[in-house]
Amino acid sequence: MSPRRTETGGRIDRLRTIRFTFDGAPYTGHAGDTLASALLANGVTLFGRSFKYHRPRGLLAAGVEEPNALVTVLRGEVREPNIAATMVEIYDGLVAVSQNRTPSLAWDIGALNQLGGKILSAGFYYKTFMGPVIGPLKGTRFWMFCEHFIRRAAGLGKAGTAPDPARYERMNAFCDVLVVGSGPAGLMAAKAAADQGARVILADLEAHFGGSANWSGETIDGMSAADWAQRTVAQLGGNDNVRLLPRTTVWGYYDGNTLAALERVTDHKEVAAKGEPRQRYWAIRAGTVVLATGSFERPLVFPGNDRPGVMLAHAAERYANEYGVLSGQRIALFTNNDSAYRSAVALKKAGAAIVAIIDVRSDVSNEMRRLASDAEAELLADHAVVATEGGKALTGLKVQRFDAMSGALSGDERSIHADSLLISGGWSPTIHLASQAGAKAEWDPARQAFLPPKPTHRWIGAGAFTGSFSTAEAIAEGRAAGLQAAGGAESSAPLPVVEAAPGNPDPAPVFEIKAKGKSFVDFQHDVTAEDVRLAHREGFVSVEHLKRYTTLGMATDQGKNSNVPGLAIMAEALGKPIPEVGTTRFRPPYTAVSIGSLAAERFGDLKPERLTPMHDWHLANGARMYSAGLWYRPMIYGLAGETVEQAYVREARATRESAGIVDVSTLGKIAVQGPDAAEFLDRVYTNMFSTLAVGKARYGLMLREDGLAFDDGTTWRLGEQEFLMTTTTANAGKVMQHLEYFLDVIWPELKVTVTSVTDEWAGAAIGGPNARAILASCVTGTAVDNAALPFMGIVQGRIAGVPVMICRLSFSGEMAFEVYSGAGYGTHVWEALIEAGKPFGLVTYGLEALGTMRIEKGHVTGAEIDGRTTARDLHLDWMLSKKKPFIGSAMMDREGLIAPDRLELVGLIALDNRPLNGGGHIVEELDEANPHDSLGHITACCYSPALGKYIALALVKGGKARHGTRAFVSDPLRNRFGPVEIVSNHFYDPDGSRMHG
Amino acid sequence: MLITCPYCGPRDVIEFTYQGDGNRERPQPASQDLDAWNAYVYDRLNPAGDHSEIWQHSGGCRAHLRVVRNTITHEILSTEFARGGHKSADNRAEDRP
Amino acid sequence: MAEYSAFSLLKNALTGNKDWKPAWRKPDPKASYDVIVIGGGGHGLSTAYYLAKEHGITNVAVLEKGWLGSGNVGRNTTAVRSNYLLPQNTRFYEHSMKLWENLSHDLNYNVMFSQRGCLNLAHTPAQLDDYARRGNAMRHLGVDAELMNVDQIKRLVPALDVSGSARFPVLGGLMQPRAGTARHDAVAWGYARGADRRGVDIIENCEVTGFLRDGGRITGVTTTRGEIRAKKVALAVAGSTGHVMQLAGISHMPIESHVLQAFVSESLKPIVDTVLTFGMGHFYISQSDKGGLVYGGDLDGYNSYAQRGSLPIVDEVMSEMLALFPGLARVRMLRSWGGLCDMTMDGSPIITTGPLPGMYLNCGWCYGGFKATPASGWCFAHTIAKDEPHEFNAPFTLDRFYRGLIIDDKGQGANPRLH
Amino acid sequence: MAEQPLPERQSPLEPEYHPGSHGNFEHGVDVILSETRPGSILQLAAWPGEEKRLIEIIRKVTGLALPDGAGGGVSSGGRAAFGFAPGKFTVVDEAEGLAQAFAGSITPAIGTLTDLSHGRTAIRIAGPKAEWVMAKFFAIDFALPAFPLGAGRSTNHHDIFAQIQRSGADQFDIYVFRSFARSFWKALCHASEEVGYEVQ
Repeated sequence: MSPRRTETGGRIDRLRTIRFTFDGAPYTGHAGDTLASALLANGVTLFGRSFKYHRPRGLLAAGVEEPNALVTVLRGEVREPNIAATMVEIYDGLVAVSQNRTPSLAWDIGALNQLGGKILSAGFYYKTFMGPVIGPLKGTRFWMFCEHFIRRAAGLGKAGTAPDPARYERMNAFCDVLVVGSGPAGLMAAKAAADQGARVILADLEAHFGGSANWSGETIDGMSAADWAQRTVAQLGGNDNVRLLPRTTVWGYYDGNTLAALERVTDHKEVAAKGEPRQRYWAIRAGTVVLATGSFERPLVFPGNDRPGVMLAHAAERYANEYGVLSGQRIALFTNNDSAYRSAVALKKAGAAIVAIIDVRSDVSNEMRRLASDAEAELLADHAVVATEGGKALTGLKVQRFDAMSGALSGDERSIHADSLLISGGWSPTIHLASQAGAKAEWDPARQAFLPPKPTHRWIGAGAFTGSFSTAEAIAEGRAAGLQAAGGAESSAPLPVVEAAPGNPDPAPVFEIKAKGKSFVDFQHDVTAEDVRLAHREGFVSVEHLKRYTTLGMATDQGKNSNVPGLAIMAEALGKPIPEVGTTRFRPPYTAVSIGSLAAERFGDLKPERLTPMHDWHLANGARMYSAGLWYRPMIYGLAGETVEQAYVREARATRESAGIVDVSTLGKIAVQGPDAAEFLDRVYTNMFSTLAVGKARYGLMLREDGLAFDDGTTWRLGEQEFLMTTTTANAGKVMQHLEYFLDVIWPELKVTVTSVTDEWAGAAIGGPNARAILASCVTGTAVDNAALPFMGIVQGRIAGVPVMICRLSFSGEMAFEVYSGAGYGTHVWEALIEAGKPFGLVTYGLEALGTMRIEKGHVTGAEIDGRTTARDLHLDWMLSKKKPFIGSAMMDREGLIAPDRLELVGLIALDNRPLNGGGHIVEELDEANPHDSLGHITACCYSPALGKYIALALVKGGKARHGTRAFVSDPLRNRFGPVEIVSNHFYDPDGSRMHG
Repeated sequence: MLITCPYCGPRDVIEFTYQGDGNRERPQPASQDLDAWNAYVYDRLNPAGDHSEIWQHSGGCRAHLRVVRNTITHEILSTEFARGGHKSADNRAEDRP
Repeated sequence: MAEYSAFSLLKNALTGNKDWKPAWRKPDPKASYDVIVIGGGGHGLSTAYYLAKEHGITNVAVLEKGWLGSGNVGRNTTAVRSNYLLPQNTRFYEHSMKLWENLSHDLNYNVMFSQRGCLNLAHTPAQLDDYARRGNAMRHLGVDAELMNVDQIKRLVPALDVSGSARFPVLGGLMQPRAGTARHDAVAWGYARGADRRGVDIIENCEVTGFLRDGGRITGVTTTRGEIRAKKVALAVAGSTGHVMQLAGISHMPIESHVLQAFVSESLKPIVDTVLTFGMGHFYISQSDKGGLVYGGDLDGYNSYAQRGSLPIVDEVMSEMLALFPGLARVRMLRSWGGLCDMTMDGSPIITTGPLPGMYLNCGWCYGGFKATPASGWCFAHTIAKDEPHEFNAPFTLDRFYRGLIIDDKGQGANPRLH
Repeated sequence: MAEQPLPERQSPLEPEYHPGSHGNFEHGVDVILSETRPGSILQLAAWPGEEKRLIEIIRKVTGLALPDGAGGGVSSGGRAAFGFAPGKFTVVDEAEGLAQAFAGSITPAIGTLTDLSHGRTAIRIAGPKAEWVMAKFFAIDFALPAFPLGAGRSTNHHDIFAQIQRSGADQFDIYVFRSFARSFWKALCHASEEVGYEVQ
């Protein structure tokens, strides 16, 4: 048995021994211990180093607000830095290490920073490190030189790079009542609401429900408060309408009463079960929230208050009553309020000697005096602690007479020998969630605390959260809140009876003892009372300026310990009351939340894969896939030893020489149906569709409202009132929303439905001189000759028994057909076409060859319709109907959109016969050293097998006027410079004789 | 934020696409009044307070809604189908799931 | 007021830091000024600073409704870059970059501008071409840009997943080496101190409640601290532009106010030594000198004045973060906040005279306002002093929408949430 | 050339469809996953004011009487129908050819019919933990009072749009776009590992 462990008491399981290591040293604890309680039981006093001065630090708290004892938990190579030891439940094999120290926690070279003393005051870095104005270190160089070292010295734990093998999950939950916090108030609220039949979720960030009942030592309904809590939880657990979420931190209060919570599902386990997530992220939509989040005890600010061995009073009480661990053998307490007396009695009962209670107040009540004598403690009223002694562990303290009104110290210092100093500076309600929900906290001068604001969302407060610090009040408010939240009537039934130590909830307004030495306000960030006063001197007096200038409250505890003392010191310096300094509004998260949990199921699976019906065939037949948005499309079907260029040149050449086939299933397809479908298309497209005959297709162009080009594609008239619109792959969703918007908002009188049928149809485009012959050999039920299937005609037939729709249209510039079949038959039809093409040497081709052939034809795609180009820029003005208005027609002729210096589509031929690059720029005069005066840029490029040249499409100022002139490609990023000829974008078969056949 | 779709009920904001200021008026298609077109395409009412907006329930029934929402508190005062009728209850007091 | 230096730090340390003076005065407003700048954020303060420094106009008041720097200058992810596609933007932001490079000396205030580079990751060949187009455009305007291959990227950011097995593998990236980060609050404080030292009155807790007019001309403002007259009234109120313009009787603007969230992790030892952006989403990240990862993503996507974000965007940003850094799943997000973005219809800003006589307008910063701070103030000061724009801000007019002279770097059209 | 018979439709889930028990099933299987492969999936839309007539036609053709109200639905005997948007309904039949059965009755005066039999993939999740697993994906309330038997919902999981019908007290049919179906299926299996699942 370790020296600090009590013989009995607490909820740890003394029969189960857990083995773990801290900084490589083996330790044991018991089931139910946290890393903090287990190490404390082993006599460990040094837990961490502070951020700036690397001062040795011990445990301050027992819960989530712990600022000092931060550790990194290791699971193999995977690191979890900056975890408070107070929140780590130990398990067999736990490996934890300390942080921010070199070489060890006991001997840390960073502690040399303390020698910097007053130079390293708040905000010192804004005043120096600027370096010389001239010379080699001018500009930002000197700062960056210094910064290099500053960065390495700063930072707490080290993150890992090994991918986390754990899984994270998200859960969506709905309930009538969400109760946050499971102390007496929360338990009563949950019980009352559940009894009304409401759907209740009860969440608590601790492993065990009960809150203060677990350690208060009070009696409720004749049993220990801890037993009462357990019994109540058991009753709740038996209800179908209650979901209990222990180890669950409700960290965010968002609009619409949506709350975010993090459940630590397996962090306390040695191994997770199969499929079990490490953490579960709950998005809870709650009818009403009961906030029963309790309160935090505040530290007092005095010289040496950061020495290991100085601890919050309730934390020591908790370690003793909940974990059976004493914070010391000889304990002194320093307080400005009554609650520390209860702690003293509890610790005495647990076996410690209470050497003194130092109280800043003169008017200590008789009840408290009685408690002090119960604890056999010397009571030093009108006194304050002015120094602590010891190295990395406390050995004693010094007290002096103190006047709480003036703050003046007087008389001689007196030394007290103690190994534990417990402090209590009053209590601050945990109002974070209420503040996140939008309203400003209100200062209560009696409680010396910010109390929750009036609700702006549907929440009800209960217990210490509201400033009602006694358990009896918590129980009454909890039940009332639960009933109200569930819509029940107030109850007159008797409440559970509480037996508790007496105490006045109002502390003396004393936050700081001004004496010689560093007094810490923000422990982790080493912000001292002097730093706060320096901020005041320099004018950083508003609470936000104070925070930002000194970094007060910016540490991992987010000011839970330091906010109010910091504000109080600033208020004193300003000579203003605290509320006039203000309070910062709390924002999510309440406590830090793992990024993995927020990514949840998207961790390792950011986006779904969108696959065409023939996807598996492509993979099985050597396709290299290209990710296009969410889709995967074949890029090339490479043969062994082929480069990408060799593959696409072979595919494109074979298509132009005989035939090729490509999967076009990804094209957006929208069914446009209804009596007004043709009228609608006339409004949407720049050209006419009402004149299109049934059984024919037409190429269409859409503009945005602002008159710029939006999307293009062919639309097929399948019936008088039925069209099949195709869009580019990339814009399918945007076009769909565009159409829906106009139908729903602008023209609701039109009887048209639009439905995404992209996934209904598998599409294969087959083109080339032999394409028709191949089709003729496998299509039944229709002829495919020029008479039956003219250019832009549509026929229905069958291939290999499957009904197909065939439209004769061409993107490649060859005689070509798009063959559509039901997606479930896509591979079947595709394979039949491949089989039919074998005698003709049909090749499959991918996006690269598709792109090559479209560049040769001068067709535009998303690289040219890039949201900044007009129809004129792309030489598509022939498609702008003058007979009707259409979307964009009114705006398309504005001054800037018809200016002569706009970028226009042209073709380029590399005169040096070397490859061009997408994104290369075009200049009139080459200046490799100082490129300038860009005329435009290359949008797409390839080697053209048809021309035997490297060609490109480009957007160039002057456009057509430059046809036949020489310019240069200027691509400094890839060091590619050389002469090009500017030509028409229609490189190949400009008359279209090949596709018209 | 939850928006109560008159068809689908209260849904998370993630299911909706914002389509902006609902006070804009599109000129007649054949109008050549560039000022009116400019106002429609580019100008927005952008109040700090209650705002009438168009949202599409794109991750649900895909209907467009006219939503009156406070841009300071994000409180939603009313939702209705943009094409008229089907007005949902004012959910200021009662938009619980 | 004393110069800041290592020497002054030492000297003051010896006297217990008792002699430091306020970084800027807290004057009461005078009855009138030559120029009133509404908005005590980065842009308003830098405008006042450059009015005084470059144009000798020192009878200037900056009116701030809350505490100085409470807007976006204190709520951003601190990136500074000039890697734009369109020449109008590139020229302007490059001017800003040059001011940044000497800003600490200019202000005698360390704004900690650290040129650690900004790398845009590309995930498809088409995207790499897009970035090449942009990088080449920058190079043709004399701005630094280079393409990086996967090996170079791996060396620069070892924690990044460049394995190729990712859903969107990293194929390369566009690097601007001179880009970087700065300490955001210090920029506000440095400009405030600099302007104050030149005689500018910085008046906090002074909210403008209306405009004074003489005929059609703006002649001053009414505020929560009384009437203040001025020959020229300049607005630099970013996300509150719609609201303040409404006070001047202009209800419609080509602007929507949106929320952009940002996040900070707990402090970590250095792991990301550059500014990095994800090409298949909206994610960007850097690491502060204190060790916090500073990151963000897309707009929430609807009008808001609430500085309050929604949950789906939080999830989205974190998902994208882990797609790049699968090792950071156990790192924890410590703080989040929302900033108001004055999104324009083409994603580019407005710095102009007017639209009312006596008024000058600086707005439309979308989410690019922080890096623009020096040039925005510099150009706005020029525009106010000379009553005409400088060449750098000449394209950023209010009537460019009407005229079709839009500057749409993202090509998204009149849809603010997509810029 | 002799007319060939129609081949069997290919499932988009094929390479990822592994019948048998998976995940944490040692303690029992808490959900059963399957692809139901209906022959017909139709979308029927009525013009405003024509909804009642369309509902009547659905009853005549399929025998399914749709209850009133948004998202109302019914499923029985291999057929199912539910509303998923104002005036819009999904109608499903295990047999092919339902579109032809409707063809004459949906006149232009009433509305439109769109055949999505190939375009949507139907996945069924059943079992005591069905609600639990569904809650991992969709931000809608799956509790029986909030989502009654037969009812339909339109919602999404990030990029994946889904229509969901409750076809049993602890059973849901999910209709997703075919191109996304495999990704969704993989995610569904992954999410079901925790409770133990069986693919049928």
